[in-house]
Amino acid sequence: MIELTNQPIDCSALLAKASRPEAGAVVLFLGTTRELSDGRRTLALNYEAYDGMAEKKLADLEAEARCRWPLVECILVHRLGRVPLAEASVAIVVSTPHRADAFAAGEWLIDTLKRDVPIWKQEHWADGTSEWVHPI
Amino acid sequence: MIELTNQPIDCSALLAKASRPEAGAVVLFLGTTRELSDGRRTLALNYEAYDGMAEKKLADLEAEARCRWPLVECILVHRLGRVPLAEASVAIVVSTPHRADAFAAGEWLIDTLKRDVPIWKQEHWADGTSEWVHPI
Amino acid sequence: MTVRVKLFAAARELAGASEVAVEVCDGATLVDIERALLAAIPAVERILPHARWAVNAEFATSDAAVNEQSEIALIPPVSGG
Amino acid sequence: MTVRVKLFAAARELAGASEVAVEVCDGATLVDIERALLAAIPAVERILPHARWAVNAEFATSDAAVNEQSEIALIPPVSGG
Repeated sequence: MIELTNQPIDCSALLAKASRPEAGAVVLFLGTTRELSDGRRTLALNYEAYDGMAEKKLADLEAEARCRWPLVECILVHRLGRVPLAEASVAIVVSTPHRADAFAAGEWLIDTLKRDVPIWKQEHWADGTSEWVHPI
Repeated sequence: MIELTNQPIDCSALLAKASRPEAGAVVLFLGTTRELSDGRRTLALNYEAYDGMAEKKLADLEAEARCRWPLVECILVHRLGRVPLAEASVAIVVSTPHRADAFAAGEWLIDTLKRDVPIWKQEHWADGTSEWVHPI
Repeated sequence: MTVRVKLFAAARELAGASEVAVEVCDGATLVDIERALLAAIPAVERILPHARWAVNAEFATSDAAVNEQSEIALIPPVSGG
Repeated sequence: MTVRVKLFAAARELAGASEVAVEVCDGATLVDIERALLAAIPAVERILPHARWAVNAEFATSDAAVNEQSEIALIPPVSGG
């Protein structure tokens, strides 16, 4: 399941969906807004997506992860718009029969999402400036 | 934070505790009761601990993980008593500034917990029999 | 022919628009689109060296041909997650 | 001296008790405890080859000495998580 949303991410609902009798392990990853980056203080982040392509790439990621690992459930949710400090901008939940696969799939999914899904973050700094983040 | 409990594990509360402004990544692992093991059907699991030593070993695990990785929060909760199908018997939550540490610490913690913490599981099989699990 | 290029994040802000139309010859590739975009909006120059292109919601290489129906997007380095 | 040995899981069920008292000489080590336990409760034989011992809530090797105040536990292979 993949989703782009402007609402806070409801982790309980995602975990309930992933906790199935045929799974023995659930791994959830949350990317949260960190207050300090290289010593600068952030007030909030703002996320923008190329919606149609981001949804397609997320669906591709789910499909590829399901080929690589025996996933019972695979959930990718990215929040868009303003995300306050300490709230989650992204949630990845995978459940598998055995735990090593859940850790491997979860880490591969977030690494690949960060490389290939057209979503951008804008830092709103405490000094009143803001900046799109385009890592090179 | 470490805890042994006879109650269902409240993941939302654990995630809220771990989502702190100085963390950028949260990884939660849940070990859940799987219905089928080697083709046999389980109705529920029952967990027993050597309480005093289990609490000490869990605290040791937290301390060692905090030495190895820069953990903002580190939470180890194990449920005892009867655990129904698809519910969590163990929850591990770690938050870190950067995600690779959260995955590495989470996986090390569950691997080491399963090796060194004196807790035992009893399978209640669908055929009416039950069995303590002592993997060798 | 006229093609539309979607812009995002810093590229969108530099251009002051989330989509721009550029004129290119029939049979144009992304190389031609990039040249036309740069001529129309010189400020995107600082984004281009590290950006990727997408055609119809898939990453595409610079020799990819496009037509008037193509959905073309400039993808600056992404930072989701 | 008399020492008490905590038993868990299958070992507890085989013994029908969560704690047993065994008599050993002063200065006894876990090797002596194990021998006394086996004599008192022969059924634990099938657990012993893979079990570990703990003294005062720490894993201990078989040459560890114990006394009447020691908290001694037989730790069958664990299966938490």
